[in-house]
Amino acid sequence: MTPVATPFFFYMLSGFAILGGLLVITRKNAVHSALALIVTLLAVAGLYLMLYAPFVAGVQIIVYAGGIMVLFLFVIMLVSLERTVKERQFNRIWPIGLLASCALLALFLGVLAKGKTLFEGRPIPPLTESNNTQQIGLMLYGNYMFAFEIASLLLLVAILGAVIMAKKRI
Amino acid sequence: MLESLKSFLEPSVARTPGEANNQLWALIYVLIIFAGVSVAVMAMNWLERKALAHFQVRLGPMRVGPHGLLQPIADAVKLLIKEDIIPSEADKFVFWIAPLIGLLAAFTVYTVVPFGPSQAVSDMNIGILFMLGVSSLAVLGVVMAGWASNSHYPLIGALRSSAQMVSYEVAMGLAVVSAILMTSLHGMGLYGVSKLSDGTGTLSMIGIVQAQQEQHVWFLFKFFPLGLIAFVIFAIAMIAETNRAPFDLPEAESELTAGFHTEYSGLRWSLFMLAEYAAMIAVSSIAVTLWLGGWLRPFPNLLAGSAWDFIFALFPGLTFLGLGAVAFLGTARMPKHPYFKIQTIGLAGFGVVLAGIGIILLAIPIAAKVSNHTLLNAATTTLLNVYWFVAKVAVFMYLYIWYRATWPRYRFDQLMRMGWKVMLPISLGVLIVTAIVGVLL
Amino acid sequence: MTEIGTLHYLVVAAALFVLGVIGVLTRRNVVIVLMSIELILNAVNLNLVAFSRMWGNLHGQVFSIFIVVDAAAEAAVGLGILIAFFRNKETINVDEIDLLKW
Amino acid sequence: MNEAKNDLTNAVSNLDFETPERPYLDSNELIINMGPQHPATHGVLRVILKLDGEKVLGTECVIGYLHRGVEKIAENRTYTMFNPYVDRMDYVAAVSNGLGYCQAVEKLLAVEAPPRANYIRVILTELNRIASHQLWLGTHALDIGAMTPLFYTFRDREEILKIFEKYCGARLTTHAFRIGGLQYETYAGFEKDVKNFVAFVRPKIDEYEELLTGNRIWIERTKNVGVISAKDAIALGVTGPVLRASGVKWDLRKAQPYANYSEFDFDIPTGENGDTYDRYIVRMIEMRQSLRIIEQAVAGIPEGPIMAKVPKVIKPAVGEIYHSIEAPKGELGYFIVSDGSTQPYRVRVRPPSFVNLQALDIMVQGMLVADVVAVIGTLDIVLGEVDR
Repeated sequence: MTPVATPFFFYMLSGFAILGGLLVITRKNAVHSALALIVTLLAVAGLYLMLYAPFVAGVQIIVYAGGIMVLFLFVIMLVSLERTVKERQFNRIWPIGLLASCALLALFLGVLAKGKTLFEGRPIPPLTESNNTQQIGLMLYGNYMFAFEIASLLLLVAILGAVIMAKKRI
Repeated sequence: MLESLKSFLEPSVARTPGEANNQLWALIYVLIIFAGVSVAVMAMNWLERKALAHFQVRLGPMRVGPHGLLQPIADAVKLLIKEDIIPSEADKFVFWIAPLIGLLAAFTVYTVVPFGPSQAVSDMNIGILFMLGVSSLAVLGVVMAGWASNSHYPLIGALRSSAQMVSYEVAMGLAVVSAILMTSLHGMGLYGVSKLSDGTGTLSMIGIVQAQQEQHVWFLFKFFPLGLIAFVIFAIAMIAETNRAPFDLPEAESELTAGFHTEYSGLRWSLFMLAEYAAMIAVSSIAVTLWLGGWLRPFPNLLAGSAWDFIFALFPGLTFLGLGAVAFLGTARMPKHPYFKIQTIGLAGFGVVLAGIGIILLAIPIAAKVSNHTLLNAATTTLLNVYWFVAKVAVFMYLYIWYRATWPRYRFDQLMRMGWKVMLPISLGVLIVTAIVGVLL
Repeated sequence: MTEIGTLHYLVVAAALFVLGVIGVLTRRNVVIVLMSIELILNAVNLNLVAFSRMWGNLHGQVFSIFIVVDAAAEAAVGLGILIAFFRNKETINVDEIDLLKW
Repeated sequence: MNEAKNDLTNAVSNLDFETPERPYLDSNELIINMGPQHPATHGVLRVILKLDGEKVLGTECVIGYLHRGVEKIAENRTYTMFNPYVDRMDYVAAVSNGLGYCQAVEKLLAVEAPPRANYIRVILTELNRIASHQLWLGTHALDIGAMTPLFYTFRDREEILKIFEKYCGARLTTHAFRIGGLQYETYAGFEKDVKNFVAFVRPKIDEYEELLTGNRIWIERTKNVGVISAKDAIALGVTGPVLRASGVKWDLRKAQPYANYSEFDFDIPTGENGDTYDRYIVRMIEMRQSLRIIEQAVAGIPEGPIMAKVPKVIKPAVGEIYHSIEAPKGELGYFIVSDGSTQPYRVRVRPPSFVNLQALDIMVQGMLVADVVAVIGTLDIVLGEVDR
């Protein structure tokens, strides 16, 4: 199926993503930041769908928005933040940080502007959506078998670490 | 117009509007589903109050309309015109947006619910993943509501529900995976030849039902009792997911007054309720799709043949005629006092409407059988698909009420222990055994 | 409007990345810093998927799934550390977490 | 407003909470006000809970929201005039309250109610015990989340209330007894009604048990919840089913028989663990035992007068008396001091609910919020009696 109104949806979704990102780093209240981050994550999931990557979009929603963000919210509620809202929000070196980040942005844009020609006129190869999941499954259990196992091990270690860190008494 | 109607009804060429890239039909489908779910929620509201009342030796709503039939409307009006209270200490924005998140999550799920091979808004390649993902967003609404109320009881309710929903999602997801695994196992070895695919399964909701059709077995009965165990695990987890009794801890009335929506009132509260019931229907339709053969009629193997097909095609009409008969029975048993005159007339009118629908639904398959007209055949198929799907979901809805009437409430630690120490190992075991059995057979 | 190509996605990803870096470098609240890291990871994912689309194969998408796994692990451990720290120091500001002991 | 706030903080800071050896996450401890407007506190009990997450660190009961000064009122009323007031204490078991008061005054006057009156008193009191236990069962099950038993028990309690209504005209605050006996002779068909009721309610009790006793969730919610040892229970003065569930065989109907309980054959059920489940079982058996008593009593009602010879103006001699009976909730005692006038000098009521409520704190230590609700339910308190 061919997407409709691609530019419109692209600009809408990326607008949401960037707006959400801005709100994440500017809100005083961490819950508002989390809400903004959820908007960003969902918008990025939409962008994945536009890039014919439905499985990644699904993973993004189920793991990020449904899992990680709930974890974040849980922790925000656990550590009472009423005090931090009234405190100074930015650290003392914020001008330097901002400057460095602007430099990074300039670097990115410069590279992209210079390499613009690489992307122009390139025919976008057809990538079928219909068997995307099957293909990814075959790849995960084929080429990337080892990486997949390592990733599961990483998750196991992370679970153990988180439990040990967060539990009062073991 | 007729041609396009035909093209969407005809099973051989029919595709979902999403696949056919037809935005207009997609919109129409969305509107139909939205209206249908809203009506279903209202009906469920009435049915729950009535059925619960009869479980509990009382009558339930009797005043608004005959046998309280108009009670949901009265409730809706009452909730709409109630004062909208936002606590002064609440976080206004989050308080405002929390019910909407829950509602959006509950309703977005319906885009992939397959009422038939072409009766879905879209047949996504990642259908079931999408459903689980979006329905897991509902927990965000709950957490936000609890936090934004800035009050202790809602906060505890929110913490409880986030822990509960996330925990049961794990067992639920593993049970779903074992059903998905079954789509790829044809009893011919892992790489057995099949029409459906090259040994890989599918995540598409329509694909899952079609796999059951091709394998001639509902996954409930596949690799007996593996499918059954996975189904039972899902059936338990879905009650916990939707915060219903006996897992209704987040809104446990006797402990937390009303849990996360303690501070909500009026329209916002009704949005939570709408979302809860919509989510109940949504998870039930996942269960129906994965294990109970979705839109497929019962006993396709045992009672096969066109004669049986015809008999089963009469079911929708007979159901409505039966409902009409119940309404007429009620009319006949109405008190003869003039006070009840309007109610009696109303109930009779309702019965007439039901019977009329029943006759129309009965006429369509009979006419199709007689004339064998393409459009009529297509209409019959569509009707049957939707009917069987809705009928199966309705059974789950009744079970929800039954559970609520029967069981006490679990305690939080017991709930978590059951989720992690009972449900999770069993669902993992079922998944592994399913994989082994599937490869060996 | 022009056709949307890979470059557009790269610009969006760059913007998200820089926003995340700003958050990490300037905010004091650890939770928000962790969220900013999620922003950075998302920007990377977007890049990967965009290039996967451009080259017509799925390696990028598979990689992005691994990154999502990474992000989950990072969030779990990071928040675990945060809770342990909050329990002992009663603060969640990064510039006060500079003792290397507790 | 400010004062109320100070009250709360004082109450909280006075609590002697057990602090863990290392103070973890102090700011995470929640102070929650359960009640007085809370669906599960059976009236207007206010419990201040100190929570760590959901774990209860300590409780503080704030009572008095329903205080009407019943004991003070007694000092300004004659003995007869005060009789209806006692019904308003434990309004769920009004007949028991009346029995206790009437017998205390009778003891003070040194009169004895005639046997016929005693038989009818026993029947009505035991009926009321069943009604009280039914109401307890329904609300307790509702607290634990089972809605349905509430309606079943209320349906069957209705039959008892009908008998009361037919007998004395009132359903709840019956004022059934008079000092020295009964005011009313039984109505025609009283025995038949009671016999019918016994036959009617036996299978219904089985029905409640069918819903709850073997129910897995019910067992998980009640077993080992709110445990109180026999030693603690005796030390706190806990009585009634709560004490008996801890394994102490103490029932005033057997221990110091009043009315004519010594003539009847019945058992005293006891539990072993002193947990919520045992208390539930004990009360269920008590209902059946009450039915046994009623059956025996209704078969043996003697003919005769219903009132003893009591002077028109009750003027007991100077002295004091303590008389206690086994109310559905425990030992209900009346301490009456007479100065020889028509009005008591002092009346002090020993309400079972008030004393039993003290056990709440040790019963819920270290339990979860949900258990607090279950324990409040299982203590079977009536706030009218706690606050008087």
